[in-house]
Amino acid sequence: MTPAETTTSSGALLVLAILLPSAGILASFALGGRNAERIALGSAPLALAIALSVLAEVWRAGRPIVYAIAGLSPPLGIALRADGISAVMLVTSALIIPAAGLYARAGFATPPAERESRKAFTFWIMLQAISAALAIIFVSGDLFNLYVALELLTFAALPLACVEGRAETFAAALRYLLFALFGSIFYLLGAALLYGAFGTLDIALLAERMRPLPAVTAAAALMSAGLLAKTALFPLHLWLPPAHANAPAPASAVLSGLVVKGSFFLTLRLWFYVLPALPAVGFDAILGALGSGAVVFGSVLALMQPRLKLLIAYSTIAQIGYLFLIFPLGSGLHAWTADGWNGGLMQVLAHAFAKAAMFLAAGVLYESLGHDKIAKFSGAAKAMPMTFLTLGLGGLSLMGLPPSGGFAAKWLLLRASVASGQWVWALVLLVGGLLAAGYVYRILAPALSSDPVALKAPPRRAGEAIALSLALVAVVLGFAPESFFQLLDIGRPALATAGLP
Amino acid sequence: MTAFGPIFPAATLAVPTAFLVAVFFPRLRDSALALQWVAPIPALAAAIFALACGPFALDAPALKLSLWLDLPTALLLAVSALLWIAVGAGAFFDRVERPEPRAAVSWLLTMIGSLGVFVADDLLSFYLVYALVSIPAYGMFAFDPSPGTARAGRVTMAFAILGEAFLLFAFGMLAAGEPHGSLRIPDVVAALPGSPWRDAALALLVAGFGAKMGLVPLNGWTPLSYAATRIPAAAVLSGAGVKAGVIGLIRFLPLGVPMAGWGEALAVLGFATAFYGVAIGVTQQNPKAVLAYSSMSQMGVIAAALGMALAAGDANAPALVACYAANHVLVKGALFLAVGAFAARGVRPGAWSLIALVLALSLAGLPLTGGALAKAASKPLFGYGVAAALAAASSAGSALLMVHFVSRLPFSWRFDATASPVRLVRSWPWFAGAALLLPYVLFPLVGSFGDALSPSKLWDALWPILVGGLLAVWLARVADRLPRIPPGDMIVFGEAAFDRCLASATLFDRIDLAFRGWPAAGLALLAIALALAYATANAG
Amino acid sequence: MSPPIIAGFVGAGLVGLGLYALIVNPEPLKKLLAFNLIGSGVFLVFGIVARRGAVGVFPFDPVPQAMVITGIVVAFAASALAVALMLRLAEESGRVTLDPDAWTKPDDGAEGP
Amino acid sequence: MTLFDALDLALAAIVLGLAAWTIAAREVFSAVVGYVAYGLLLAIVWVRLYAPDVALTEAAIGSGVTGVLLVAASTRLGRLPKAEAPPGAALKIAAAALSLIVAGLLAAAVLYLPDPAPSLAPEADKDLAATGLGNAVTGVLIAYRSFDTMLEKVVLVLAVVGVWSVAPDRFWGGAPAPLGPAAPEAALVFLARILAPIGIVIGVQMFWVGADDPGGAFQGGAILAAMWIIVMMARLAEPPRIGSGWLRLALVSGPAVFLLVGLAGPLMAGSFFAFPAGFAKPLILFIEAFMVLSIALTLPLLVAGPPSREAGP
Repeated sequence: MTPAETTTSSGALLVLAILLPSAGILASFALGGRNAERIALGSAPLALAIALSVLAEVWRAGRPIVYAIAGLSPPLGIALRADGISAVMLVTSALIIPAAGLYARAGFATPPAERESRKAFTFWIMLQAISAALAIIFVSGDLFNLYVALELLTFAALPLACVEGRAETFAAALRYLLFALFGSIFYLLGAALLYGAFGTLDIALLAERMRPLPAVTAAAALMSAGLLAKTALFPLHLWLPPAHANAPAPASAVLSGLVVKGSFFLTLRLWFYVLPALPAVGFDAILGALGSGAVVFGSVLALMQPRLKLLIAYSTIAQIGYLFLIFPLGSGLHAWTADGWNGGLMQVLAHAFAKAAMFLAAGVLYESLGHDKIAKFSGAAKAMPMTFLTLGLGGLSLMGLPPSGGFAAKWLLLRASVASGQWVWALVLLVGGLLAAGYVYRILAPALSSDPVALKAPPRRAGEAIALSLALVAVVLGFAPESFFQLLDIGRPALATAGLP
Repeated sequence: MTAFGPIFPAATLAVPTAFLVAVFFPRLRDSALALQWVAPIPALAAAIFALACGPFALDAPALKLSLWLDLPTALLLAVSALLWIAVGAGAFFDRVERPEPRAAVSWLLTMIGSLGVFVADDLLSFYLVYALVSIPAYGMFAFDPSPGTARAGRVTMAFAILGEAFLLFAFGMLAAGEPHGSLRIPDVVAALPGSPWRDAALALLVAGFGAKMGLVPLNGWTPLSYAATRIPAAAVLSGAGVKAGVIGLIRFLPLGVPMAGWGEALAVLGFATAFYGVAIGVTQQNPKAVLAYSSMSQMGVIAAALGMALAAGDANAPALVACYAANHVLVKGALFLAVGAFAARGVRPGAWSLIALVLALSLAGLPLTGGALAKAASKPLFGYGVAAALAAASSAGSALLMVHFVSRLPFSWRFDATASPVRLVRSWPWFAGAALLLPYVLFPLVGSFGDALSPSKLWDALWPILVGGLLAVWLARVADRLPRIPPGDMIVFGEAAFDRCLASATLFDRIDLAFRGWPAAGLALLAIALALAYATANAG
Repeated sequence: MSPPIIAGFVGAGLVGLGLYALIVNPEPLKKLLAFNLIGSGVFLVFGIVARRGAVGVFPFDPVPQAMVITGIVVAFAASALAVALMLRLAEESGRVTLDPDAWTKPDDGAEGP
Repeated sequence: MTLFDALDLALAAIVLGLAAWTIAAREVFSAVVGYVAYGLLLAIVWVRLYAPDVALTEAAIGSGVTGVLLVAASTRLGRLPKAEAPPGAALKIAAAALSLIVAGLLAAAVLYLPDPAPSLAPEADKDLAATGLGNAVTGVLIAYRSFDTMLEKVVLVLAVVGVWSVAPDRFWGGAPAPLGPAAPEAALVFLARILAPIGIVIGVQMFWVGADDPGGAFQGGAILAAMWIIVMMARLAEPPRIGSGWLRLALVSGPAVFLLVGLAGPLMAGSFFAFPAGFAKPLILFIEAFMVLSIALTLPLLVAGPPSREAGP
C-alpha cells in the first residue's frame, strides 16, 4: 500500500475548510466590534457548505481525498487528508458550532451603547477558533501540525470557559490550562521521538515505516496519555466539571459536545492510523478499562450532582468513557471490528448532538428559572415543555434507548462485545445505560409534576428551538442507513490492510 | 387481499404515529386527542384480516423495518386494539374529563408500543416498540402530584429500564448468534438453539420479558403501578401492556426444539409466580392491587404453559397461549373498569356484583366463559402429570382470588385513583358482555367447541372453581388473622437495598475528590503513560 | 560521549524534574515553571533528533529545529495566558490555588434562590 | 575525554543543577531568577547542538521575554499567602518514582533511536534553491511547513485575545498597566536609551540575514519585542490601548499577509502556500517583514497582560 500523497481533485476544499475560520479570526480581530459576530455567523453557512462538499467528495471518490500543501508531498511537506470520519466530523462541527452561535446571539451581542464589548469580542473570535482548530484536527495528516491544532483548540476553549469573568471561572480555567499543557507537552514529546525514529510525522508514512522501537513505545505511551488528559478520561477528569459547568451555555455546548472529541479523534488517529502495525497487546484493554471506569464513575457522580449543569458535565465524563470501548472492540481484523468501529463513532456523533442540545436547554432553563438546582425543578416542564422535551430526547440518547443515535451506538458496541466474547464491555454498556436512566430520571421526574412554578422570564423561543433541533438530530442519527456506516469506513486502515475497499 | 397484506401491519404503526405528530400542532391538537381512539382501528382491521387471510409480512430494509402478522400475534393484536379503542374512547371523548395533552402523548406512545410489539418482526423494531410500551407509560404517573404515584412511577420505571437492559443484552447475543447477519426474529430464534450464547440469551430473555409480566422475583412493581394509575391507564396497561412480555416469550423462545432443562425451569418459575400471586393477593384490600396480583398469577400460568411447551418442543404452543392471553386482555381490562364503575356508584351490590363475579371467575376458567375455552385450549400444553395438577390448582387459586376481589369491589371508593370517566362507568356492562362473548368468536381459530364443551371438560373446569369457592369461605373466616402485606410485597426490600446502594455512592464522591486534587491526577497521568508503555513494549 | 547523548540525558533529566515539580508543587506559578522545564527538555529531544540527522555536509536536520522554534513561541504564549489567569484570579479572590474545594462548593450554595 | 567533552559535561551538570534549584527554591522569585539563568545556559547547549537559530530563539523568548513575564508575576504573586500545604511524603515518593521511571524511559528511547538516523536535511536542501533562501530552518518555517507557521501565528493572536479576555469589563479597550514603577531606576532608563536603538538595529538585521544565515523573523521579532519591553519598563513608552485599530491591524498583519499569500498560491504557483518560481525570495521576505512586526508587538502585549485602565474618550 502506498499512501496516495499526491493531491486529489477537490483536495483544495480541505485547505479552505481550515483557512475560512482562520481568516475569520484575523478579520474579526482586526475589525473588532460587532463585526466579530457578523463574521462568525456569516461565514457559518459557507463552512457548512465546504464541509458538505468534502463529505460528498469523499463519498463520491470512495477513498480519502488528499491535499499536499504548497504542492510538497510528505515527508518534507504537510498533507491534508480527509477520510470518512473526517468528513462526518467536519459536518458535525459545522452544524453544532453555528447552532451554539445562533443561540448565543442573545447573550453575547455587543450592548447597543458600546462599540465593542469584552464578552462578545472574545466569544465570537473563540467560536471561530474552535471551528478552525477542529477542522485541522479532522483533516490534517501531520502530527506536528496536529500539535499546533491541539494548542489552538486549548487556547480557544480556555477563554470560553472563563468568559463570565468570575473568580471560580478563572480558577476552573487555570486548572484546565495547566492540565491541558501537561497533556500537550506529552504529545509533543511523543512527536519528537517518532520523528527521531522515522524521520517524518506524516501519519500515512509513519504507518508504513512503523516497527517496534523503544522510541515508539515511549511515544505511543506519552502521546496517548497526553491526549487522554485533554479528553478528560477518568481519572484525568479533574478539569472538566468546573470548566464545563461554569461556562455560559453555548460555550459549554461546544466544549462538551465537540472540544473533548478533538483530542479523542487524535487518539483514534494515533492507534488506528499511526500504530496499527505495532504488535501491541493490552493497550486496548487498558483504554477500555479506563473508559469503563469513566462510565461507571461519571454516571454515579452525575446521579449525585445538585445542579443540572454539573450533572450534565459529569454525564460527559461518563459518555466519554463509552468512546474508549472502540479500542478493544474496533481494533484488529475481525468480523466484529466493523461493529465496534461504527458503534464508537456513532457514539461520538450522538453524544456531540445530545450533549450540545442538553447544555443549551440547561441554559434556557437557567435564564428562565434563575437557577439550575434540580431539586427546585418541580412543575417546570409545564412552563417550558420544549426545553424539557429537549432534555428528554437528549437523555434518551444518553441512556441508549431507541430511537436515537445513542441506541444505535450502544447496539453496535454491544454486538461487537458479544461477538468478540469480551463480555465485560457489554456489562459496562448495560450498567452505564441503567445509571444514565437514573440521572435523566432525576432531571425529568420532578419537572413533570403539576406543581406551580414561578418563571423569572419566559423561555426564549429561539433558544429552545435551537436546542430541540440539535436533540432531534441526535434522535434521527438512530435511523442512520447502512450507507452512512459505509461512509465512516472510507479510509479505515484495517480495511485497507485487509484488502477491502 | 394478500397483495395489500403488507399495508395492514404498516398502518398499525403509521396511523397512531400520525396522531402523535398531530398532537404537536396546536391547531390539530384538540381533534387529534378527541379522536385518538380511532388510531388503533387500523390495527384492529389488520388483525381481523390477518386472522381471515394472513399471515402478512412487510420488509422495508431501507427503514431497517420488518413487520409480521400471523395467527398468534393477530389474535393478541385484535383484542389489544379493541381494548385501546374502547378505553380510549371512554377516557378521551369527553372534553371536560380528558387528560392533559402531556398525558395524552404518553398514552399515544404507549399505544404505539403496545400495538407494535405484536407486529414487529426484527430485533431493532421490536426493541423500539418494546421500549415504547414500557418507558412513556411514566407519563401516566408523572403528572399526578400524590406521593404514592411518585413512588409507583419510580419503581415501575426502574423495572422497565432493568428489563430493557436485560433484553438489549439478550438481543445482542441473538444477533451475534445468527450466522448470516439477519436481524429478523424468526431467523435469530432459529439460530438460538445452536448458538454459543444460548443459555445466557435465554436467561436474559426470560428475565427481560419476565420483568414485564411480573414473574417472581421481578413482580413487585405491578401492584404499585396499577394501584396508582387511573382506571383507564390501569386497564390498558394490565390488559394490553403486559402482553408485550407474553408476545416476547412466544416469539423469542425457540418453541419446536425440545429444551427440557430450560422448559422445566420456566415452568417452575411460572407456577411459583402463579401461586405466589394468589397467596399475596388474598391479603390485599385494594381491589386494584388484588387485580394486579391476579394478573401476576395469570402471567405465571402463561409462563408455565410456555415452559412446558419449550420442554416438549411443542410448535403449536404460540396460538394456544395467545388464545389464553387474549382472554386475559379482555377480562382484565373489563375488571379494572369494574373497579371504576363500583367506585363511582358507591356500595350497591346485586346484579352488578354478579356480572363482576362471572367475569372474574372467567379467569379461573368458569365453565361456559371465555376463560374455560382458553383453559381448554391451553390444557394440552400441561399434559396429564404434575403440571396438569398444578394448573388445576392454580385455577382453584384464581377462583379464590377472584372471589376475594369481588368481595372487595364494593369498597373501591375508599382507595386512591379509582375514579373513572363517566362514559367508562356507564358503558362498563357492555365491556363485561363483550369480554364474555368475544372469546367465542376467537376460539374457533385455535380449537373446536365440541371438544371444549364436552361434559368431561366442563367438569375439569368446574371443580377447581368449587374448591376455590370453598377456600374463599374459609378465607373470609380467617381474614382478620391474615398478615397485612403491603402492595408490592418484596419491593420494600428492593427499595431498601437500593437506598443502601445510593448511600455507598458517597464512596465515589471521595474518589472524585481525590482525583480532582492535582497530585492524584498527575500521578494517574504518569501511571497511565507507564501502563501503556508496558503494554506496547511487551508486544510479540 | 557526544553532545547529542549528553543532551539526551539532560533532556530526560529536565522532563523528570519538571514532572516531579508539576505534580507535587502546589503553587500554580511553580507549576508553570515546571511546565517550562519539561518544555525545554522536550525541545532538547527535538534538538538531539535534529543533530542526529546530520548527513554529509549538513550539520543538522532543519525540520525538527524549525519545530522547536514554533514550539518555543507556543509555550511562551501558553505561559502568558497562564500568568494572566493567575494574576486576575489573585485580584478577584486574593488567592491562587488549584484546590478543588476552594471554588466548587461555595458556588453550589451561593447560586440560585 | 577531550576538553569539549568535559565542558559539555560541566554544562549539562550546571543546567540540570539550575533546573533542580528552580524547583527546589522556596521563594517563587528566586525560582524564577534561577529559571532565567537556566534559559541562558540552555542557549549554549543549543549552540553545541548546532542549532544557532534555536539558541537565539531560546535566549530571546525562552529565557528573556518569558523571564520578564515570570519575574513580574512572581513579584505580584509572591506576596500572597501560601494557599495549600504541599502533599505528604508518600505522595512525593510516588511522584519521584514515577517521574524517574518516565525520565529513564525517555532516556532509553533517545539513546536507542535507530542508526543511521533518518534525516530530511538533503531533501530540505534540494528544494531550498527554488526558494532562493540559504537558511534551511527559515526554509522549513516559511516554505515547507509554512502552514504550521501561519497557524502558529494565529495561535499567538488567540493568546492575545485570551490574555485580554480576562480583563474586567470596564477596562475593555483601555491600556494594560505600565510595566515598570512610576519612577524607574535611573540605570534602567539609561540602559533602555542605549540598548533600544542598538537592539532595533540588531533585530532588523537578524530578520534580514535570516534568509541565509542564522536568524529570521522569529528571532528578529523577539529582539525587537525585547527592546520594546525594556523601553516600557523604563517608562519611556507606555503599553498601547488595546482598542486601537492600528494596533489590531499590526498584530494580525503577519498571519493575515501570510494567509493571503497562501490563498493566492493556486493563482501564482498552482497550490495553496506555494511560491512562484523565481519570485519566491522577495515574497518570503515580504511575509517575514510583517511577521516581524506582528511578533515584535505580540510578545510585549502578552507580557503586559490584560487592560487595566479605562479606555478613556
